[in-house]
Amino acid sequence: MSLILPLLAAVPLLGAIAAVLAPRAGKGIGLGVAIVLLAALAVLVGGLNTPVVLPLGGWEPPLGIALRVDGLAAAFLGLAAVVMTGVLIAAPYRGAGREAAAFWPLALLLWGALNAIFLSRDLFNLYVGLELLTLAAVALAALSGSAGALAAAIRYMVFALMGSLLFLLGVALTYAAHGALDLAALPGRNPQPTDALAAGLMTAGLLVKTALFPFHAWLAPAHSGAPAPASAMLSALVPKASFYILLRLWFEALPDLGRPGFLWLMGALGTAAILYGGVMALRQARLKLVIAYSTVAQIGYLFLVFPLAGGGGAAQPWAAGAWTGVVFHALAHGLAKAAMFLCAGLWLAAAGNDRIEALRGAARATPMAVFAFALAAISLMGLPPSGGFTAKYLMVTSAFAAGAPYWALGPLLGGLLAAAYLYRPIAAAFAPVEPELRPVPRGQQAVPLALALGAIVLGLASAPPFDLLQIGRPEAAARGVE
Amino acid sequence: MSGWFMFLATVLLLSLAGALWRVWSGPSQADRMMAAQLVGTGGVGVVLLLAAAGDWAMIDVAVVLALLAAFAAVAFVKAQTPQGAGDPEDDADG
Amino acid sequence: MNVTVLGLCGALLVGIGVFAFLWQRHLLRRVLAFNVIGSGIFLYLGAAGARGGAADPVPHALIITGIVVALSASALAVALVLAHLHASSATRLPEDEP
Amino acid sequence: MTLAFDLVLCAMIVGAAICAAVAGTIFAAAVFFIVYGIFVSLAWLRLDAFDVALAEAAMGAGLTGILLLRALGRMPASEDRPGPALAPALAGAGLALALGWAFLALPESAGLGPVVRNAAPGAGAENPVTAVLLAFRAWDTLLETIVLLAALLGVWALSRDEAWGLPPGLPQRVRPDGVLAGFGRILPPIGAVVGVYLVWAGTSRPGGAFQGGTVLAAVALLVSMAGLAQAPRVTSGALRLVLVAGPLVFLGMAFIGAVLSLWQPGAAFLALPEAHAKSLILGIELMLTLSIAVTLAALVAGPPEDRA
Repeated sequence: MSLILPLLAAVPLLGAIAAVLAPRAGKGIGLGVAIVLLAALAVLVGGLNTPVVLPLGGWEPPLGIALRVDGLAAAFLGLAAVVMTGVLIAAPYRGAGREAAAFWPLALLLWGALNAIFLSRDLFNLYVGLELLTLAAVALAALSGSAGALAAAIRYMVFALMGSLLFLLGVALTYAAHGALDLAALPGRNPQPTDALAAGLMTAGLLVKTALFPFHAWLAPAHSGAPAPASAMLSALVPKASFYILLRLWFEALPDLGRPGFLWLMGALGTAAILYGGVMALRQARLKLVIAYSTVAQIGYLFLVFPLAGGGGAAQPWAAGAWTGVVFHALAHGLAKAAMFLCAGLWLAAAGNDRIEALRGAARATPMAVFAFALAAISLMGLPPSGGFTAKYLMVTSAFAAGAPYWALGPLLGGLLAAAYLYRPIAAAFAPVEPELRPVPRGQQAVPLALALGAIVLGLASAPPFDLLQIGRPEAAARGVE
Repeated sequence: MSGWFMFLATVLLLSLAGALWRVWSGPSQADRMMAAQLVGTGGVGVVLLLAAAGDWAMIDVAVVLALLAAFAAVAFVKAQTPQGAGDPEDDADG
Repeated sequence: MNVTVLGLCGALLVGIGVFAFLWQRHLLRRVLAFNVIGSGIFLYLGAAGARGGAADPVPHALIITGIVVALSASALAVALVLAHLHASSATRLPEDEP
Repeated sequence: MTLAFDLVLCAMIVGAAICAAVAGTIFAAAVFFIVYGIFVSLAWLRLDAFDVALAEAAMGAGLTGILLLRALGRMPASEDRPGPALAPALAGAGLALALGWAFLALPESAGLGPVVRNAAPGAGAENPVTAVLLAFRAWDTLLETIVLLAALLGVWALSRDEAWGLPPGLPQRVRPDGVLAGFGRILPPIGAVVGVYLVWAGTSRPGGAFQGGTVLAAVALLVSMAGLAQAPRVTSGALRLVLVAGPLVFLGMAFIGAVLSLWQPGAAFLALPEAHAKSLILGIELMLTLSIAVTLAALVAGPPEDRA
């Protein structure tokens, strides 16, 4: 294990350095990194019974920084590895031109930043990881160089910088009050009057970075303006990183600060995001914007974890279910959304534009991609037997068990909205007309299909990931925040 | 002795308010930049007085401030030429 | 007492920077405001770490890291602003154009 | 007396910040920002944070100022009307008040100072800040050098396709016998000596790879602005090797520790063997300095451009 954690943290960074030195070999380097990381993760998950902690350089916190893997971290590391592998296989960049020379190292740096965040237990280190993630993501969003993409990337950066500063301010206040940055040291801290302000600042910063409604304005233009492989990473993985930090913060570091009003507000904003994102997705004419607004909605589900797994002092049997359900949702959404953006990329290349009408007859020209899109849609709608269904089932049952059925409203209406906005591209694809699309090689259609199948398998075989998530599950996820 | 140095440092710092006024009122860009250079030079003086009052290790900061003020002046001069890539002497001739 | 003055000064700088960041529309001025907020946070953290008499070196190291990160972000932001200017002849975001 | 100095200093800092926020032209705002950086580095001296003062003087006031001035030279003098002021003013004032209250409400110092000072000699650096940066929190520092690299890759990605493969920035035109060229010959040697000195001194005195690297980056920029040397192309293998050399050596050393830890107790990822810690830290710092200097210079120079 002492070698696995450093491998997970450092191999993507080494790969990025190699890709800077040899831009032409970018794809080969990326796939090499993917093989090493998938193997390392397989060994890790196979042997993971209790959380593993590695103090870096042998310096224990509070002096040093510790990496730690538990079930939650392993699940997100696995999501990043699967999605990134798919994206790197699908990405079409060749040669040593501007885009290829930028894409491969930036994609690997993005992966390295994600892994660093999923492994880190130190608040300031998480800040540095978030900044690395942001810079790589903004650069990828601007990759096409078109005026629209540049404006979207700047807007993204303006929001992301504000989010980083708020987070950093909260981290500074936490260190000033407790002399500690390690997440594990915070539950046992000596409570201070400044704790609520520090937690509020960190949370506000992370909400902006996660694009929770009403901080979502940057997301759709940035995700839809990026090249498809970049959109897949930006939509499936990047907002998950800041949400992951929120989970760690509220369920492990500071569960005692959760007040009913705060938990309720998070749930209300989440529900609003589900409805707003769904309605906006319904009104878009371009497929990539539909998928991007769908992300705004799907992010909303994640925040139902606060009212469902929080609140009330006594032990709540449903809290653990809600927490697990939300993590399942994050995983299923990541896989399904990456598949959808990769499909959109194929169709954009085949049709020359990404208007929904351009998809008419796509089921004949690109049957595998349409099948992948439909499978991903099943998971986003929350239909059985997908990972999205398992997630929504857990959330909705916890909402009823908790005696707060109104929290089930978002997932139920959100599923209907998803069905409505995803029906349009699928109906167009199955329209009985001669397709105007150029044919796409089957090999390229296989990658989104594999990712979408992953989202389905997550529901069919939910027991192993379920068991994995229970390893080192934070106590507050079972007992409730506060 | 150190109290005396601190007093001088305070007076020197206060006198830089005049330079701030020049940065504010301009009117030309060169006026503003020259006033910033004055603050840089005054800052070096303040660092030296602080170092005399406290720890001489501070003088490294004075060296860096003096050096980067000169670099900033070059960047300013270059920025006066079209696209910031020319030489103002050439542009003045032509 | 001296340290408290500098800490409160840091708090004030954060406020001034946030004001400018939200108020200004020109993108370079927002980059500048971002840097003012950053240095305000650092001053706040540094002053908090100096309250015990002997300065705490951990905030100093964090701040140096933070300054480097802020400079990296500023450089990318400035390059984006210039590229945006070439592409759209605008120095603001589309929604902020008068 | 010291209190009077601090009060005056804070007044100057806040005044410069307000002017930078509200000045009528962007150019004035940028100059106020440079002035502000100079005052802030004085504040760091008052907090006995010499390393931070150096970093602020070199990066905050220096390189960020140069970055803004260069960008302004590329922009049309556009009118600059801000948005409505009420909500931003309330947000800023509210945050400042909350933070001010929090500062006064903080408990007595809760820092790690004594712990760091006890452990620093064993980590191979007498300067405790260097010990934190390169031993205790080396993972932060490693990621931070990668952040610099990510920013540069992002900047380069913004070049136009026609200009890809050219040297960073615009080609510089300078009169060979002019003042600028002469300036460019005098200043770099001085700057180079100062930069190297800051790295060399960094293990025991204030200074280090980041401060020294920034000064060297400014030297490289001056050499380029004065037209004395042409920067290498962004596709150049040698340039790219220099860019990644620091992080690569750092990561390589870290990995050797991880591999050794399989059979050697005490070895670990990112751990330096105690017997050689001091020389290894100096070696890593020198490589980092080189990479930081070149990366920062390229960052400020901007994406490769043909003459537009």
